[in-house]
Amino acid sequence: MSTLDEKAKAGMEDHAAHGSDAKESGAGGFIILFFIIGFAASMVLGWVIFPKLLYSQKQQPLNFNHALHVEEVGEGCEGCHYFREDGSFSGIPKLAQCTECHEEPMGDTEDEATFVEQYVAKEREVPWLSYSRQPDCVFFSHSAHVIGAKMDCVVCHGHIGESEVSRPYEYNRITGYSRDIWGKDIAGLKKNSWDRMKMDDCAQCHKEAGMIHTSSVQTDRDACFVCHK
Amino acid sequence: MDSALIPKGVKRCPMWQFLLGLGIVGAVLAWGVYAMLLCWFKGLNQTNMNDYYGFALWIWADLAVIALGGGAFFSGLLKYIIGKDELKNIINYAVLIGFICYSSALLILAIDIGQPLRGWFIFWHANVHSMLTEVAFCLSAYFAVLTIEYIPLILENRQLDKVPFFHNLSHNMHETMAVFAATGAFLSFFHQGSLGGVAGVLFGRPFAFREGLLIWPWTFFLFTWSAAAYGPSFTLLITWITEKVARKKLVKDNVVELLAKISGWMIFTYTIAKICDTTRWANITAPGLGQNLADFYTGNAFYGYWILFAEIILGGVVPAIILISAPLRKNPTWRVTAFFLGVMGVSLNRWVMVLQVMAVPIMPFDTWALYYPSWQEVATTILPVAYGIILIMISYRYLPIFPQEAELNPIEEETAMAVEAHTESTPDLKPANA
Amino acid sequence: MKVDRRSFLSFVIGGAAGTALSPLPWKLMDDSSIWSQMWPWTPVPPDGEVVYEDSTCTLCPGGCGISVRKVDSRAVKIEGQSGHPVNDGSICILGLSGLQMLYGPTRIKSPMKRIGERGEGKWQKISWDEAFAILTEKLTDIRDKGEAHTVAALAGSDSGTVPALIQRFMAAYGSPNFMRSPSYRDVDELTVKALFGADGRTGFDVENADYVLSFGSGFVDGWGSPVRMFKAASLWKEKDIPVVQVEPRLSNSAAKATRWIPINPGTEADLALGIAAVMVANGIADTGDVSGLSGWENDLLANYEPQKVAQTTGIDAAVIVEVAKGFARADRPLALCGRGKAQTAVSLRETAAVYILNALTGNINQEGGMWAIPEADYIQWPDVATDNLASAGLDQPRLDGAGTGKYTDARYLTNRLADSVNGGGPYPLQVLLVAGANPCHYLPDTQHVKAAFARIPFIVSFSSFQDETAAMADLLMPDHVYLERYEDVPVGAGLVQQMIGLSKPVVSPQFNTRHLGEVLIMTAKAMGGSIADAFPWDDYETCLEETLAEKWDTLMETGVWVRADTDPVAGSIQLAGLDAPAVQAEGDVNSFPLLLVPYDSIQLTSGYMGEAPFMIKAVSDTVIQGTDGFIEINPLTASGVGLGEGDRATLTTPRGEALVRVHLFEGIQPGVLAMVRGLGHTAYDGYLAGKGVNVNELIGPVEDPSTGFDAAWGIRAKLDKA
Amino acid sequence: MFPFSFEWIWDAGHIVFHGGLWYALNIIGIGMTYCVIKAVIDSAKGKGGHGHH
Amino acid sequence: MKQAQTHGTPMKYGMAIDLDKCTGCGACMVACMAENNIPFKEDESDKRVSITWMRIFKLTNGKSFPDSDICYLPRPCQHCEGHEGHSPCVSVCPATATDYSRETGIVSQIVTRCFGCRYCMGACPYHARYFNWWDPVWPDGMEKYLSPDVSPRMRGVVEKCSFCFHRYQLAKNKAYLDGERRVPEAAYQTACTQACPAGAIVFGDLNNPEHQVHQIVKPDSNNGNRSRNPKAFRLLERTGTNTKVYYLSSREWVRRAGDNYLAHEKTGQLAKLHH
Repeated sequence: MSTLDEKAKAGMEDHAAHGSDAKESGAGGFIILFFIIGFAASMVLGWVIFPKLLYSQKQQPLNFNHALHVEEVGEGCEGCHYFREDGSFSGIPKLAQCTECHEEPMGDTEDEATFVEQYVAKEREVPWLSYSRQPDCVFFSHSAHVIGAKMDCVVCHGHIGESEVSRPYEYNRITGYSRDIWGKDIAGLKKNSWDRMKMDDCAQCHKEAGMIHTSSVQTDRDACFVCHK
Repeated sequence: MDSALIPKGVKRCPMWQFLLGLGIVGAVLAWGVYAMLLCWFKGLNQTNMNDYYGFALWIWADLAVIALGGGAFFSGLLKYIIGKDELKNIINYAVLIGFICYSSALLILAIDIGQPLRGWFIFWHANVHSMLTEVAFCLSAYFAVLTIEYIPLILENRQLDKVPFFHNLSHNMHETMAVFAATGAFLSFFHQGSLGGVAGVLFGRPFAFREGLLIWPWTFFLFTWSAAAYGPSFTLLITWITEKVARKKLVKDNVVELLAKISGWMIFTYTIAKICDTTRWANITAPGLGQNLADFYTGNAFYGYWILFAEIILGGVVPAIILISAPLRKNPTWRVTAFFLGVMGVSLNRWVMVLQVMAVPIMPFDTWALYYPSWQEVATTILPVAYGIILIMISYRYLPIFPQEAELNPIEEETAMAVEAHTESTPDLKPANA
Repeated sequence: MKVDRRSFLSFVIGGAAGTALSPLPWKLMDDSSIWSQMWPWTPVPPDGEVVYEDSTCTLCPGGCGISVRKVDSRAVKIEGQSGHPVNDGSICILGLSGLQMLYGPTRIKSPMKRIGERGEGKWQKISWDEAFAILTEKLTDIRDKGEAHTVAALAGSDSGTVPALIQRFMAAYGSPNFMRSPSYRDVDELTVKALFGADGRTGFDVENADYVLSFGSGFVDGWGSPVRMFKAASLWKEKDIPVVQVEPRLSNSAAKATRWIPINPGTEADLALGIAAVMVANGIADTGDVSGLSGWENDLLANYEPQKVAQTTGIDAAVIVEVAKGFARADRPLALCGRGKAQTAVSLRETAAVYILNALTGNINQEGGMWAIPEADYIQWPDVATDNLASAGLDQPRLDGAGTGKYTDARYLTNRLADSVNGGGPYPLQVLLVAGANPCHYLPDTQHVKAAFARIPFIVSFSSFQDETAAMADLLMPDHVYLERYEDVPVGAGLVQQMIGLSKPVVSPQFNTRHLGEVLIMTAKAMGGSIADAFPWDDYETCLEETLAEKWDTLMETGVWVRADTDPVAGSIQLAGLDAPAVQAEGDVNSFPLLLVPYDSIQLTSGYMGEAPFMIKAVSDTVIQGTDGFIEINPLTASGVGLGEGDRATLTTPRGEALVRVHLFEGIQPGVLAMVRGLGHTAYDGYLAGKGVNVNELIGPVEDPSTGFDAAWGIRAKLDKA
Repeated sequence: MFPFSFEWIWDAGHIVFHGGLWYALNIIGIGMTYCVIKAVIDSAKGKGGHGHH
Repeated sequence: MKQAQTHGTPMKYGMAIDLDKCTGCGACMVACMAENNIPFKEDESDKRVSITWMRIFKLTNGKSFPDSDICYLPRPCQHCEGHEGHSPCVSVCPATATDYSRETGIVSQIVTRCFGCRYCMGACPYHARYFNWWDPVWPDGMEKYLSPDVSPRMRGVVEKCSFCFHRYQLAKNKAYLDGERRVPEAAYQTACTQACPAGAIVFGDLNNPEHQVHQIVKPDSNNGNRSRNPKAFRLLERTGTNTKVYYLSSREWVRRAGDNYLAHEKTGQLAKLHH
């Protein structure tokens, strides 16, 4: 095409361009504003709404008063949560164990009544929801920690022994984990040793325990086959 | 209707033709996608892989496309670092092809792993002793580089370029491209090599195992070298095919011949190295482990000495000679034959380093394991090809891929005028999505 | 307008930035991977308190002690009971698979009555009361018509209280037709009677022998008490004891032997006699325990001198002499008889020959030798007071003709059941009760057997599993499986001492099943009269406890009762049975040039039990591929027919035809084909049904004229490319 | 991948490997940031568009 | 090499399998399946997609009738030590899903970490690693016998023999309770060892002179842990996988079948190890 046309076109387009530039400067403020709105909205979504959606709650089949039992039974936690002869840990007591004392209602609370009627009488196991159940791939040895390392239950389980009511059981809708594993704090931050029970938390403690936990060729930590099955 | 988006001064096929083409290739793509979904939702039982064939067609495809995509980093290296400026006329296409190859590789990997949702473990829980870890990191990082190299190309679309921000962005990216190219070369060197290492480190498998330098087996260097050598050949082959399809010349011969020559010398040197490696392996490495060539190339229905010949002679020596000798190189037929043989050779090499490795029995009482892919595997392997063609079609139509195209194919006045008029009649222009 | 577009863009960018800085994407990524680590459809076995409970395995006659690991109420693993006299902690592939039978989907979960055509598999669940009603009504009708004898019962074995209760029921009811599944025991008992002149069984002191000569006995293929034999075989290795395996095929036992001597199939007796001849000729035989030799010596030396035997057996004369000398000169030599797992009888001639061989070493009832001991008879019940109907019925001859005519010595001739039902019998059979047996799978010429079963008006199956015989039944009254019930387990299986094991309920019954003993007692009571009187016990457990008397406590404590100092039935033998004819393979050589011999594998039960999925999984791909069954063939023979490894071929015998695939095996004599026993099930589920070929459909019974037992060791066959 | 992840060890392998990796990633990151920011500034200066450089 | 000092010398669990005794009965295979919740399909006859941590190979001497001979070879994971724990599979796993323990010498496989790239399967010359091509499905009711000590695997991951490591964990529990530092020999035995009716498998700590396996194998630490027992050999010893499963056979042809040899090489001869 001819150079003349070129010039003409360029001129026209320049014009248009400047026009648009003018508009731009006015729009600048808006643009920033919209950016902030989008930013804020997504932050709220991610930090506030998302956790609410992610976790769901269940109530324990009946209210359990740890404090009272510790006081009544004595022997501290071992009174009910003991080691079997093969070194395995009994965990949440089976009905038979409760029945030893609760053949007849003890005290007149409502929960006591339901417990005796619904479970003891019908010989149905109580479907307790375990706050600190690790996934199936984890092998956790209570004897290694409690007998071997002489650790206190509180380190991992917190002060549940002092609780008078059973708090609701929260679980992750996607993974089915108890919320105690990841911790209440959605950011996964922890203040106490029992706030979180993910692999890194075990690892941290093991690392602090020093040289004996360096059997892994790959990581110089504990080999996988210590806590995994 | 989309002429406003078509680069200035070039002619493109009518919309209906373009859409028809898209439709046909799209159908193939859809087939591949269906197979991909089957693999994701039903699991890898959809494939013919088995416990003897943990790696099969897919991993071969990965290694192959990455080797062929090597043209991108190598021509980038030549242009931006070595300063072979003529290559600017083909670098765009090299980048596009590289981009397609690498995105395909990543997609295939995502299908190949048994637990795609955990794929990120390879980064998060990285084991630095594993060649595959190195592959994953460098591959992803280099893909980022390729994307960076591809973006300015997109921004040069006639309409996008009108947006000042985009214009400046692409401008600046061009300015700093050398840095990216250098990084890309660095990354490529390692992941191409690691892909070679993947087989080379298998000290339990005498067929694959190679000694080497420090932690890197010889295959590490051979793979890098071969990618650099054959990559450009592939770029040129695709260019040639594109020219045939577009029925016009897109890149000047001097450029093609330059790259072809370089490729030729690279292939030549690589082949020498490969021959040395094979000789050492056949006479020292394998016998040291109690095996000799006959154990690897006889006693089964498929893998014979022919594969050695096909890979090294047909796919190595022959194309090398053709591309080195000026008269043969300048003859298009010979040249393209060389490209083709080269591509065949490097693909065959990758095949051997994946599938034959799996096929050879190691325990004396074990048996050869032969395998043929299931249709799902084939479909998912063709999927990226279809995707590549589509991306090329779109890019070629709307982006100034070939700087020399306009000059090589001047268009007559009236058509040009028509295009102009058309453009001006549409003042408010939408971006490329039109 | 432009503003909108750009603002929207910046809104999106801001959103992206915010999201990236929130836990949302990262937690989702983590959680989705955790979700993939605990997919709800991948089971998570509940944890609990672990306890071990000891019992006795009854899946085969071996009588091993088992120790079942339980987590709370679930049984999760069966292991060998350490310290047990039979298996001391070890266990076999079948015993290990027990839980797949206990919890398996092929259990019969409640009483059922047939509503469809026979074998069609259409059933209706019914209550136990209804089941009892149907059974008693049926039996009472027949009995009142004075046809009590037309009811027959087929049990897996005849020892122990449960089979005893069946026998007692038949007696009180008035039928002579109690039968047990055929096995080597038949001919063993008969031969012991013939040679030692008393009732009893043989025992083999394998642990103490110092030279073992096995005539095709699969000592590591399931012969005798399998785990005990495995241990013995290892002991032989440790003590470097010569073990000679005589067999046409390189079986696992042959492979474990120090020497494998291939022999022409069916000529084992000749070899045994040949060896005897060499011993006598060279004066290295110890004739102290043998009477009647003088009268027979000349024939022996004349008919069985090495050259002749070499002719028949295909074994080099020198080898025969060598083996004879090695055998005779050993301190505690032992010769074993009964092919493979000894699940089938062999000819009287062969059995007698081998037993006499043992006698000629002077090692009868000695350490490391062959013993003849009585069965432990602890079941001391008062005789049944039969009423007239019963007495009348009992006076009738047996359907299978055992105990009368030619076959006075035979107690059961179950192999003739089919023939008599198909018209050969003295009277028609109206009702058949089947317990712990699966004749429709393992009796020879199975098609013929099934045809016979189709003719029987009323069949009751007490099986716990949906096996081939249950499929032919009209009424199903499922028994508990061994892990759910009490039962005494008298162990024979070649042990040199009397032994009784005890099965205890390890888990509570999983389904609506009833203990067979219980069912019999209740049926008897329901029928009233003299039948009811014959069953004075309130329930089976009482019956068992009373019967075992003083043994009960021992059994409850240790799970096993052993009597080591058993007196042999007799100290010496009287030569007999040597004039008995050899049993030939059915079919003529011209139209059937090859020989098909079945072989036993420890990986397949080939008995009443169907194979569990685990066992089938362990079976080699040269035995089954998909549903194809394989035959073993020597490469020479194969190339003769133009067949290569894995090729399909049609295998034809006088009794039937089957599509098979060939596995080339250098360990088998040219001209001989071998097919494994136990496959080709038509019942059970997809984990077992339809896999391979049932060799019993290709081989027919061949009666040993001197006993009446089926002594078929193979059949002529031909193979054609398919 | 990060010094705080379980698998990390402060050994030559990790330092060299991840050193190289992070080096590359940083160049890419910084490079892009530079281009973008400069583009923003240039655009604000009214530069660019319609091919006059 | 760093190791669990406070525990004294580390353990090195290994096996000695006597092929003269092994009858190929398959009890070890099934004991393993039952112990480790190994899934099964209706058709398991394609052994290349059949999960058997313990698999029995049938060896033949290649001679023709009647000189032919067979031998069975049970093959668990060989728990290669390679060079200082860098076994073929451990070193290649990109996600650190498989690991070598200096304390027990056991090669672990963590299926929840594995993302199914199958590189380890390519690296293992023994085919001891198996991929879950299908979701594990137990016929109705059979999931009742699943053991809680071993976690069932999901589709899409690699699994293999663990030397029944869970039994070590359980024995360790008991040891803590009894105040013992070490697990006694009898307290930790693999399921296959325990089941084998021929008593062909011996399992224990190769480093512990009191353990039977040590006494049989007599490993020579100055010679790449090769056995001093003339009857003993390891599979593919020349590749330097440095396995912890030793095989015993009095038959030369069997020992020769355990490794690759050039025609002129003597059985048991080692060329220099590469790498």
